[in-house]
Amino acid sequence: MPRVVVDVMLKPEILDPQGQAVANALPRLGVSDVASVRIGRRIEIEFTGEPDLDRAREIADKLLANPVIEDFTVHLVEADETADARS
Amino acid sequence: MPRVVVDVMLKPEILDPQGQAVANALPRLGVSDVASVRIGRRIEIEFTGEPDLDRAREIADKLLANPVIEDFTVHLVEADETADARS
Amino acid sequence: MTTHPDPALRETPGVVPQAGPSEDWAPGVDTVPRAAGTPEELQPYAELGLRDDEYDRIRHILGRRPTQSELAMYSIMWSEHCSYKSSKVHLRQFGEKAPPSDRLLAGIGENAGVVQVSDELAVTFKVESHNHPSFVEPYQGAATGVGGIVRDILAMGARPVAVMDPLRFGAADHPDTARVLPGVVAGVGGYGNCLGLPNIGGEVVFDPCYQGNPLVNALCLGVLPVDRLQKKDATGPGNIVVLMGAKTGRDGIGGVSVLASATFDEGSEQRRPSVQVGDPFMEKLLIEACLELYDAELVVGIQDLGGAGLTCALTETAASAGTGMRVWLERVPLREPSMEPHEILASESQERMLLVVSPDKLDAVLKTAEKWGVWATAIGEVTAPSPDGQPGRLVITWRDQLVVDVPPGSLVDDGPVYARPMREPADLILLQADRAETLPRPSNPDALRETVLRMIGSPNLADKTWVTEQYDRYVLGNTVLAQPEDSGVIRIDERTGLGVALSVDGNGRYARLDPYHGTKLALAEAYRNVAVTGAKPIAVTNCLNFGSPEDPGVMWQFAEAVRGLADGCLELGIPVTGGNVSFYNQTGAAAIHPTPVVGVLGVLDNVADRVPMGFVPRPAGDHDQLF
Amino acid sequence: MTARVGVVTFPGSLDDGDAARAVRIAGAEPVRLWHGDPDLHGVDAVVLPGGFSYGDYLRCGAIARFAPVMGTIVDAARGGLPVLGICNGFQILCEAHLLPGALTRNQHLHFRNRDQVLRIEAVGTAWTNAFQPGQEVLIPVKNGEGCYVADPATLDRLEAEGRVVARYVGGNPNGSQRDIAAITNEAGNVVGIMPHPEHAVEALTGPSLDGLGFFTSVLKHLVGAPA
Ligand SMILES: Nc1ncnc2c1ncn2[C@@H]1O[C@H](COP(=O)(O)OP(=O)(O)O)[C@@H](O)[C@H]1O
Repeated sequence: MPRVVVDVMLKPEILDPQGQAVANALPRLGVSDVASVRIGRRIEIEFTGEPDLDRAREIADKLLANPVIEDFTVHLVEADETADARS
Repeated sequence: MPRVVVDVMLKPEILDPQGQAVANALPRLGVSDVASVRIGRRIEIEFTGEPDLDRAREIADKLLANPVIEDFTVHLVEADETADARS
Repeated sequence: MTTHPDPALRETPGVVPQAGPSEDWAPGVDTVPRAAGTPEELQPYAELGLRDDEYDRIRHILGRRPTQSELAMYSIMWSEHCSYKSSKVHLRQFGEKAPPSDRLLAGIGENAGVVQVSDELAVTFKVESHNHPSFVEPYQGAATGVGGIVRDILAMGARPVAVMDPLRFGAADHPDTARVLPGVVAGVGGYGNCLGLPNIGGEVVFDPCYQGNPLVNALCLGVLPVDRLQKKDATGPGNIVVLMGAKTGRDGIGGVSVLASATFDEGSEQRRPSVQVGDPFMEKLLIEACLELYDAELVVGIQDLGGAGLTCALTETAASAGTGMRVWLERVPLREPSMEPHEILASESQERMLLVVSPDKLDAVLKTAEKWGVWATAIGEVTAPSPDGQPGRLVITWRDQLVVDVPPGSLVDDGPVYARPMREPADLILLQADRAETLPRPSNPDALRETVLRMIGSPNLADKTWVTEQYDRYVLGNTVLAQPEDSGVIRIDERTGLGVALSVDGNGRYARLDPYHGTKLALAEAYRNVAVTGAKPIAVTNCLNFGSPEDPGVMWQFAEAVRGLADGCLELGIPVTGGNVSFYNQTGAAAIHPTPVVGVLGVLDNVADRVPMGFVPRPAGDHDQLF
Repeated sequence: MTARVGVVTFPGSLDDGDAARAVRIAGAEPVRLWHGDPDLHGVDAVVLPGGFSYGDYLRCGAIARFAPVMGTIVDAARGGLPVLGICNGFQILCEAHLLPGALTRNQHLHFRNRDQVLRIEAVGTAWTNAFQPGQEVLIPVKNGEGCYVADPATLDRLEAEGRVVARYVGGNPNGSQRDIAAITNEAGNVVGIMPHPEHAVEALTGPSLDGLGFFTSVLKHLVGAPA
């Protein structure tokens, strides 16, 4: 069953301390070629019937993202691209 | 500049209280056709040079995900698909 | 008979299938008739941790081989963790040597000891370990450790009002400590803060012996009106058995995964996580729902679901009442529909309670659950003891198939008990010979200065604010003393000012040198810490963290520690009211230092009279401090 | 007649009992309000208490905003009802757009609980009229997501209109922009504050009695307010 994925990221002008903390930790792992890390949320929605992008957009707009600080995008994925089936 | 995106999701059999709380709240927004919501993290990594998928995978494995409870996938995106340029 | 958190999504009431179990063998499910007909079938009891003689005993009790589900249940209930099979013979001393007390409303053997502190009020407290899970997944391990002990306290009828967290980690500068410590602290804080329980103290200790085996102990304190004390007994045949709280998933069933039926594919191992994930929000709702049920006198018996999940809750509630129980397992709300009966029985999913409810109160119970947004489902009923006076049986069906038919007491009370071999560790004499007097001492001002600086800079003496700032100490508005005081002090009655003081202490290095006196010292330290606040110490709890009981040296340490605590309590005249044993704390063959952690609780008639550590101007004008 | 101050309980509210106690100590009658009940039962003011409503999952306050009681409160607040949001309550007020900006993860990424000095900068609000301008108070702060952010234009407007109610002094505990600890709406009846005045109302349990001022302020305000 395909799912709708909503990606929510902090707006670029909002400081992301979590991403920064990860970026700062990388040199200790021997990684020095990373310029920046940003951390957001990935929300996978499964509908009872057909996946509904418009409905998902509406949910994202009302609830999943706070437009004051966040942007979101919405897209469909096939089930085998989602959490169930990862390498 | 293309970025590497790491999607980290709880393994399907692991309780996702966050997703559950959101799913339970939806009926109050008038949404009744959602079967389940799972919430994970989306991490956007920008490299100083060429984006490096293998390196990203290594970072994810060591730092971004706990393999005991989480799975991750790694893929490349063009800059205009990422947070900077959203509708 | 199920309430869904959201009325809009509530299912139509299910009809309890009243028909008896079918005699047919269902494909894929190991039923009682099938077990009776296939006595030779090989079972993976050894992989489940059962010895040959233990397995034989199960067959003897049942008069046949156990079904898969029964085997899972026995393996869990007869494990060290649930049966206390190695520690029982020693722990008896706590009861035997306990001074007589008319304050003790519930003692060892209950979910937590309950001590009366005024005509109207009683308190309950207990400390428990969650060591292994906290190494694997520090945040969730620590979080669910807090969640588990809180449910123990809740099950006694108490409102949880405070937590404490004695923690032990490997060397402060070891890279893995940088993974474990922040995760554990965030987990303790994440769960406790979200439940609204002030954290009023604990310990942070670093020692290389805990490198591969950190100790995460959690203590919870609860308060109840004396007449709200709850029992776990599933009394009253015909009463309904209700499962309340979160749905059941495959949490923490790694142990019984060898029972996976052949239909499971290669990847199935992956589907059986040994880690539990906590949902403190659900637990907060569960607390409020339970307290409302107690106040309305809607439950006959209640038990939390902890380590052994439904298996433990069903067998203990039935066994302690001598009744039987009939359970329809398919009625348990599942997170994953594909779960098999033995998985449902073994699941350690968090935030669940088992209630025994009289049929006329069932509606009111379901309504309360619905009000607080938690699931509540009637999954079975209490049945009568057999006419010959023998206790009843626990009978469980799964989609009309009989999968369990056991005497509940055989899982709870008739488990194996071992007097394991003990031997003083061979290196102890050497260790003890290395006396403090023989150590080099600073002999000039420079050396003294260097020693003082080294001590001040040592992680074990350093300021713990980085940890304690992550904990809410103010919530509930009754915290009179907390970090960095010697004891936490909580007001439990705003009207009278009645309060309690609590301290937890332990010292693995002392206990390693001399487990008997080391344990007494831990007790004495906690006792002193409570006494200096001005409180009168009245009760003791403890968490005994040790290596493998199969190692005679460890077993000796354990026996000595228990003897020390029991003797110390006898001398001080206060009873041990409960506690927890955690064995197998070791990395390979190397055990941790024996680490008994002792909690002492004291009463203050008026918390306004407490004595803090620092100088405090008193209204009367005199300043005093106790050392 | 004693003022009646409502304290809302959401699933996951934790400091609701403390807020009710503070209201009582200040001399008013606390009235417990339930998230699922849109009726405000005729209260004269409302406190949205601290805690982890709905587990603080997704974003703090994001789900609570949709509770039936919030619909009524939003309308009543626009009509002048005094509303104080403490910590999680502040987050809910921002999510409900009664206050501008948002509260994000503390910059050091940890939950932090400490006794904090604040400077009260706006004393014209319904909840701070008992203080002197510039008065410094000591109040516990405890949060994981208390970092106040807004776009520069919004911040400038808040400053220009005197709507920054309190600022952190002697160290910013969460990275809030311009050290903001509390703000108010244009009318001054709605205040959101990150630290916890309800934990500083008793000598025995708080670091000071400074928190009481917030609760006595609203009583003063109500006496002065036209009925
Ligand atoms: N893990 C912890 N959780 C809560 N409080 C803690 C923790 N560790 C230490 N504390 C508290 O910090 C204070 C100082 O601890 P510690 O340095 O061990 O002091 P002491 O050795 O004097 O008891 C005490 O109040 C103690 O209860």
